[in-house]
Parts: sequence; structure tokens; C-alpha cells
Amino acid sequence: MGSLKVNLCGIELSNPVIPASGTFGYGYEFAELYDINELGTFSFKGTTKDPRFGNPTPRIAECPNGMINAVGLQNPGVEMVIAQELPKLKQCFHKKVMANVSGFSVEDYAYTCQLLDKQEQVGWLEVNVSCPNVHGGGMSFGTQPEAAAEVTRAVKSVTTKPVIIKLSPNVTDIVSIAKACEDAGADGISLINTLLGMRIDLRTKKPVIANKMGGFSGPAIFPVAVRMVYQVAHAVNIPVVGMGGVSSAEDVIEMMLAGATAVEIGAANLVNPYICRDIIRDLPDVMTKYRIENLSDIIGGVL
Amino acid sequence: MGSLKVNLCGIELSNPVIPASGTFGYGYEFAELYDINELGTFSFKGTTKDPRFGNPTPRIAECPNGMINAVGLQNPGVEMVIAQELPKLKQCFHKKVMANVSGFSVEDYAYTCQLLDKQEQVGWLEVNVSCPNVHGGGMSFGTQPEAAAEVTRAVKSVTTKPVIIKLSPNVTDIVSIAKACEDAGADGISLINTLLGMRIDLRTKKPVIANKMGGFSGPAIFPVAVRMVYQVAHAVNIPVVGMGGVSSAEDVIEMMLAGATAVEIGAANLVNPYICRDIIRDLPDVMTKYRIENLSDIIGGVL
Amino acid sequence: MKQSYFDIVSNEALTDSVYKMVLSGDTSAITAPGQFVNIQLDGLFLRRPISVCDYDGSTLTIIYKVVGKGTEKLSGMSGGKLDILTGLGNGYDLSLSGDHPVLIGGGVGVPPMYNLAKNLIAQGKQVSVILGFNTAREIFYEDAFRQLGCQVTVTTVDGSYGVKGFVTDALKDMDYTYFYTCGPEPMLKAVYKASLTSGQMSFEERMGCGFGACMGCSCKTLTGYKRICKDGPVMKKEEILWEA
Amino acid sequence: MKQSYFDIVSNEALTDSVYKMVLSGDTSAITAPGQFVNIQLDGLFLRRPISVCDYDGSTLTIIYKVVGKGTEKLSGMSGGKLDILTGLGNGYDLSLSGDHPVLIGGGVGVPPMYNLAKNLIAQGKQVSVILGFNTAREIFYEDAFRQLGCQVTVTTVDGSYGVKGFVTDALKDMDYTYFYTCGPEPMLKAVYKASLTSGQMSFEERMGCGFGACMGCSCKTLTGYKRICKDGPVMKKEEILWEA
Repeated sequence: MGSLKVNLCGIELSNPVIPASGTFGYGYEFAELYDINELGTFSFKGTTKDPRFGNPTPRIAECPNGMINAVGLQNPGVEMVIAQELPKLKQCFHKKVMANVSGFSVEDYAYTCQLLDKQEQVGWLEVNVSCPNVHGGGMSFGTQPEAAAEVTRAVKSVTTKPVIIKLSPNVTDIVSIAKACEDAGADGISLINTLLGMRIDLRTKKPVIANKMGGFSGPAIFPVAVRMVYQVAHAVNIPVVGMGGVSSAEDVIEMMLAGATAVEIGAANLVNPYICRDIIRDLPDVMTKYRIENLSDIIGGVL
Repeated sequence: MGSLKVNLCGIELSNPVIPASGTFGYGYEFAELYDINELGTFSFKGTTKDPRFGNPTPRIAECPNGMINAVGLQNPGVEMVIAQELPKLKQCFHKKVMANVSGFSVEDYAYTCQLLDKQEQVGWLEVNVSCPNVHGGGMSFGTQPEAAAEVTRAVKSVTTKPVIIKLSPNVTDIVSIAKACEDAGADGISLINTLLGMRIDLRTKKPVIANKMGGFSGPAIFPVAVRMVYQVAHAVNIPVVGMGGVSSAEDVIEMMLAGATAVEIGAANLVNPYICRDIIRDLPDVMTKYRIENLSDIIGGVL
Repeated sequence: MKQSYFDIVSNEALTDSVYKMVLSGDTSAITAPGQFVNIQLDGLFLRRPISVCDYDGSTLTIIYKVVGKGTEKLSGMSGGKLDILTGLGNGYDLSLSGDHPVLIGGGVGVPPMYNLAKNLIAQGKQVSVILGFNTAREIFYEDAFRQLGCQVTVTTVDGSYGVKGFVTDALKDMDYTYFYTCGPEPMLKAVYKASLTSGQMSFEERMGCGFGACMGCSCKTLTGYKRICKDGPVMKKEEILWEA
Repeated sequence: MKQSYFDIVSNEALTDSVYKMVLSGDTSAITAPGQFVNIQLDGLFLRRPISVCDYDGSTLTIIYKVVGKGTEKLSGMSGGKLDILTGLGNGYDLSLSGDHPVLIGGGVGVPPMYNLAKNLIAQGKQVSVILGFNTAREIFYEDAFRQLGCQVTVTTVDGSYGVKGFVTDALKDMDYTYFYTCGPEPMLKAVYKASLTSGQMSFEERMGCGFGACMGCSCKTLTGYKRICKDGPVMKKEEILWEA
């Protein structure tokens, strides 16, 4: 049997499957369901400088083949994450974890990353400049190349760990933003964050989501994700982590052919908490079916 | 029973249901299936100055709850449309038709619109500045406010018919583009055109679409369409025609609550050629269910 | 929590819009009354959370009201298998009931009271139940509670059956050691105000995952932020923080 | 074209990957052999176009190869209803056959030849059939054609059955007044070159609608742009333009 191994920014993953931030908590809850060390790694809940409750509820809406969420970066704040969540995680996860970071100013990002940089458990910093659910920040950093580059530079200056910038798909030219991050020193790019979406309840005539709009994810957005991963992977020389509607081993392979070195799985975790384990177990057979020897061979292999 | 009537740029429609350009040909083929005079109107196949074959095949890809197309504006050219298609249409359609126009230069747009302006059958000019499937033109006009405004001004200068600019969703700030069109004299805005998407065939390792990427449509994109219709309708003072994944009477009502004066139905026609007729027949019951007296009352009625 | 497949044994209408479905399968993950299950349905992305009405070693009974696409789809099923996550939520804490607790259910808040009542009676408690409905034809499960040996009072807003008014109109004349309730939020608020003892109430919210991963159903309490799906749906009266 | 529901009567495997499905319903829109139907399947957005193998007043027979999600789903169905668009495409023109035409089918191009042969024989024509496969275990419908009264030649690329080689290897020794063919494009090109008479060939392309609305399956011909779904799938040899 071939190998599932991939190398993400200098750290080897036993497989490319990574539960995406916001769909896997801080990991230990899923450890009750299966051995999460089977995962390549996972990206923990988006963490900010200060604790946040997030947005009012309802925060969730059903969509055809997908969902909208407007959680709004609920998290206990970086100090609590380091003091409480990471030690709990250490009990059940023995690999490097991907630390997902959000902020409302360049200083926020730097502050949070600086503290997480000191954590031996943290392997990568995934810097989210694309959260659609927070005002005056989040996504706005991800919609202008210069703003994204500025965050990248600030974070790089406070950490020696690989920095992966997570980009928003809600832009005209994702390539220009990815390149600006690469030029600013990013070690990797992850995409796509959610599409901005909205649903209206015909009974109440009100938006289903209290925050009106939210981040649209799930299989419905997969074709947009494959396209953007393809565009970015062919334009930059740093690894790309692909995500957006991935929910099967076939989807993982399609993302890797498009140019992804590793693949994050988001919304699918919320419907089937075992999906990442299942995908990892399915991969060898699907690789055989499509005559793939080693997964690392197909990265960007689309003809 | 209440009324389905809406007024689109000064022309009354018996109902807001409009088959979208590219999914209804020049109409007469659907006339073999049902009386297309039941429709509010329809938007005919995107027409250009010169005849076009379009892109190589395959042009179509299946997606979860949607499809990708890369037809590339195949059409016989405006002279032939006027000489052959419109007379054929006249035999079976007695309402004003929406003329969908595309181009590769501002002059192209003006030329084509000028000829169509003289056609008594044409009620509206829907100017497509958002085709994702043609290079050096199409979508590029729809991604910059100034370029979209320039096309708008050029078209307005050659016609007295209402001009509706059809916008691309593949942009960072759709509101700025819609406002630029409004300021340039547009009588209406229609959105969304397709999202740019891509699929890869795991067997051949090649993109499913010969043109690599294409326009992603179908129910999957509905939440993005509702969001953008809401954003634009609340920012401009001209009518908005909503489209993107609409496939039921409920979807039509959700689009109108978001701010649409009329609603175009695209991909759904390709799966069920009777869908527009069916939606028009379903609307009264759905209106009753949600206590809607007249459809025109709910335009932009989201709370 | 456990993911497994259940067979649909029966699915019958109790009223115009309320259905009772009996399923057979592995119920081992269900540990307390007041928990819920999360059901996958073809053509819908998110699972649909539904409270457990009753269960035993191999049977699960749910009662649901048709309100949207999910419950509509569910109501049309007469057989086949369902992919269900079981054992979700904290459930009610029976240890605080005292010797004669009152159980208050409003509308689709009635079902979780059933297995709770069954368990309290098994512990030798004297159980009073108040079932609140809008009108007579919406009433279900009155006899079921009587057969358990509960003292049952039914209230209808329009007075078409039982006590006219709200559940709190029946509650005010009652003597009880503790309360357990489930129902629409306005009812919970009213019970919160009218109740003379401590108690527990079960809350509803739109959920993403239903097992604590997505923070989709968070709420603020006097003891901090809680996830209704995982830290709830049952909250103690003392910790509840009503937002304006 | 007609949209209607068909009942699945039977669905049996003819080879490892080729299935025969018999459906009953309204076939009135089917007017010629070589037409296709477009089938809606749960969980898939686009319909799946499949050529008609045979039909009568109330029965439709299709033969399909499992190549993707759609055909895989179809192969798993043993009963129930299917939403089908019938009477799609132009079909073969029988009037040009002459008195002893040859029908050439390759792989899943074999099925449409069946109803064509049946009709030609009904018209008193003497029909020769060449069925091309890769290897013996992929062969299907040889006997069916014999029972119609056709003179059948089977070719296999690996020589494991019948004539070793391609359909053109069998064609070259034959005497025929006209040809009809359906199969993979390389085979069509070979037949185009090797054929000594005029004829008709049926083409395949990924389709959007299947009824001429979307221009998803256009091709260039010597007589202009054609939609394979509506102006085709059958083209006359004289109009075919092979793109490099």
C-alpha cells in the first residue's frame, strides 16, 4: 500500500486530513469518539486576544447541501486557551496542533500569535484574515492584499513557527491576496473560508440568522473551493491547504489534484462526527481505484 | 386571490417569474412544451455583435446541488437573432422579451444594444457584464465599478428601453458596482450571474470542463444570491432582478423578501423544463400559506 | 454519544401536526430523560434534533411537531432506517426532585416529561403533571401520563378543555417540592416567575452539530457561557439568565 | 419530448458493469430508434442521458454501463419510480438503409442498434450486425440480435471471442448498402474511414438539459453548429466534421 504522508511547511503529517477550525472545538471532545491521533492534525477553534461570546442566536441556518453559521469567534481568549484547553488536549492528542488565530487589529493578531508561539504543542499558526462574522476586522483584513500582508508581517515577526494565512473567498482576485501574503513571508495559504450567505424565514419574514448574514459552508461550495485552490496553488510557491465542502476521500483527492498539500474538513464534522476518521480509512481504497501510489505525488497534479 | 403582478422598470409583468438567459434559448423551443405566455417574460440567450460557437466541449459538469457550464456565449450574432430568432419567437410569445446582451468591448455592447433597441418585441435590455466563460471581456467589465459604469453609459446612450445590468458575484464589493451602474443611469440591476467554479475528473486527472473553469449555478448558490440581492436592493433605488439557484415558489418569495422585484430561474429549467410554469402555478398556494396578499407587497420586505 | 441506525417501527399522527415515531435500535447511549437525538434525513444537510419521549433497552420513542422540511419529511416515513446520534445533552437531574415534584410540559415540550415521569414514579415519587396546550384538538398523551400514575392537569388557552389559561394558572394552586419543565420560551419565563421552588427547564435553539463542537447554540447563564446542545438543554433555575 | 414517471420492472446485470433496466410507462414521445431518455436521480442535479435499447407501447428498455455516480445509483435500483424525459434526440433515419444495411455497435454503443435492427427487419431489410467488445466477458446481446434474425458478427480486441480485432476488421469483408453505428469516438472515426457507403453515426457528449436549451453539447458540422442532444445524437456521414 502507498503512503498517505504529506509534508506541511516542514512538518510531516501521517495523512492530509485536518478538521477545520470551528468544527472540532479544542479537540478533546472528539477524543471521546475516536483516537484523534489518527488525524494528520486539526485546527483548533478560532482564538482571539480577549474572550468572546460571539453573536446572538440563532447562529445556524440550513441550506441546500450546506449551512450558514454566524458564531462570531466565540472563544475563551488566548490566555485561557493556553491555561485550560491546551493542557486538556495534551492528554489525548500527541501531535502538533494547528492554532487558528483571529483578531481585530494587527496588534491583536501579533499578541495572540506571540503567546501561542511559545506553546510546544502548536505546530502551525493558521491566521484567519477572513472571518465573515465579525465587524470591523476579520474578513476586512482578507479582502485587501496590503492589509493581509501587514497581518502576515506582524505575525511572522513574533513567531518561528510556520504561518499559514487563511483567506476569504469573498473577493474579486484571491490570487493577488495570496501572493501578497507570500511576499510578506507567509509559509502557507489555507482556503477557502466560508462564502457570505443569507437565508430568510418565510414565516417570520426575518433572516434565519440573528446576525442577518453568515458564513456559508458545506458540499455546496466545493466547486468554488476547488477553483480557488487551483488558482492560488498555481500562482504561489508555498503550500496550500485546501478546504471548502470536502466530505469524502474523493473530495480530498480532487482538492490535492487542484493543488492542496493538505485538506481541511469543516461542516461535514458537524453532520458526521466520525467523518475525518472515515475519510482517512477510505483513502487507501480510493487511491487504489484511481491508481494513486503516494498521496504526495498528486499534489497539484491536475492535467 | 391576491395578485402576482409586479412592475419591472415601467413594464407590468403578470408574475415575477423569468427564465434566465442561457437556459431558455430564444423561447420557441419551450413553446412546444407549454404556453410560454404564462411567464412574466424571459431573458433570451446571451447575444453578441458577432456570431460565436463558444467554448470547446465538455462544457458541463455536475456538482452537489448544482452544475458548472462553460458554454461561452454561443449565439448566432445579433443580426441573425433579429432576422431569424425574433420572428420565430413572435409566433408563440406575445409579451415583451428581455434581450440579454454580452460584449468584448464597450463598442460591442453599444452596437448590439442599438440594433436590439429598434426591435418592438424587446422590452428590456439585460446587459451581461459578468460572463465568467469568455476571456478578455465579459466578467472583467463586471468586476470594476468604473468599467461597469462605462458600459452602462454607452448602452444608455443608444436606447430608450430600460437597461438592466447583470452583475457578477465574483467580486469583493458588489454594492459598489451596483451603485456605479445606478449612477451611470442603469434602470435596474440583475444578479447573480454564476460563481466561478471548477471540478476535476479523478479518472482522467483533467478538469471536467474543457475550459477548465466555468459558471457554477443551481440551488447550491442560492444563499449567496439571497445575500447579494439583499445587499444591493438595500443600497440602490432601482429595481433588482434576483436570481441564483431559484427552483421553487418558496425560493421566489425568499428572493422577493430580500429585495427582488422579479426573479429569474436558470439551472432549474435544464432539469425540469416545466419548472417556471410549475412555480407560477404554485405561487398562489404558497402566498396563502405565508399570508401574502399581493406579491408586489413583499418586495424587500425582510424584517 | 453514539451514532447508529434505527429501524422505524411505527409513525402515527397524534394530532393534526404532531406525530409519534417508535424506533428500534441501540439506545445504550441514552442516560437520562430530557436528552435528545439528532436525526439525519435524506436531502437535508444538518441533522434534526428531537427530544426523547421514552426509551428502553431497544426502543426509542420520539414525538415531534411538523414545523419545517425536516419534520415534514419525517412525518412521511412509514418504515426504513434512520441514521441517528443518540445520548445528546445533559438531561434532567432526578436527584433533586423531592418527594412530590411537578412536571410542566407545553406543546411539544410535553414529550420529554413522559420518560422523566416514568423514572420519578419508579423511584417512588408522587408526580403531578401539567400539560399546556392552545386548544382541545392539540392535546396528546394525557392518558399516557395517567396510566403512569401521575396526577394530570391539562390547560388550554381557549378553555376548550381542562383548566382555561396557561400552565401557570394550574401551577399556582399546587403543592410541589420541585419542578421540571419544557416548552416554548415564553412559558418557561412564566414558570420561572411563578414557581415557588427550585427546578430545571429545558431550552431550545437552532443547532449545528448537537454535540458541542460548533458553538452554534450558545447562551449566557449566571454560571458562564453554555452550549444548549451539550451543557444543556436542561438548565437549573438558579443559573438561568434571561436576556432582554 | 415528454416528462413522465416510469415504474422499474426489472434491473439485471448483463456483465460485470453493464445493466439492463426494463421500465413501464408512457413511451408515446419516442418516435425513432437512436433517441435517448434523460433520467432524474435523487441526490444528483443533472439528469442522466441514456440511449433507448428497445421500446413498445408501454415498455422502455435501457442498457447502461456503470461509469459514474448516476449509473452506479441506477444499478442499485430494483423497483420504484423514475422521473424520465422521453423522446429526446433525432434518432436514426431508416429510409436510407437500402436493402441490406450493416449496424455497428461498440460497447455501450450496442444497445441503440437493437431497436433499429428490429425496425429494419420489420421493413423486410436484411440486417447484418457487428458487435465490438474488448474481451469475451464484456459481450452482451449477441443472442438477442440473432433472435431478431440478424446476421451477427462479434469482434473482440483481445481475440478471446469471435473475430480478433476491431469492428472495422469485420466490416472490411462485408457487403452492405448503408451503415448505422454507435460507439466510442475512436471507433466512429475508424468506421467513418473504413466504410464504403454512406451512413449515420450517433455521438456522445456531456449534456446539460438534453433537449436543446443550454448549448452544453454543441459541435461543429459541415452543415453548421449542431446540438448533439437536439439536432443529434445521430449525424449523417456527409455532415460530420472531425475536429483535430
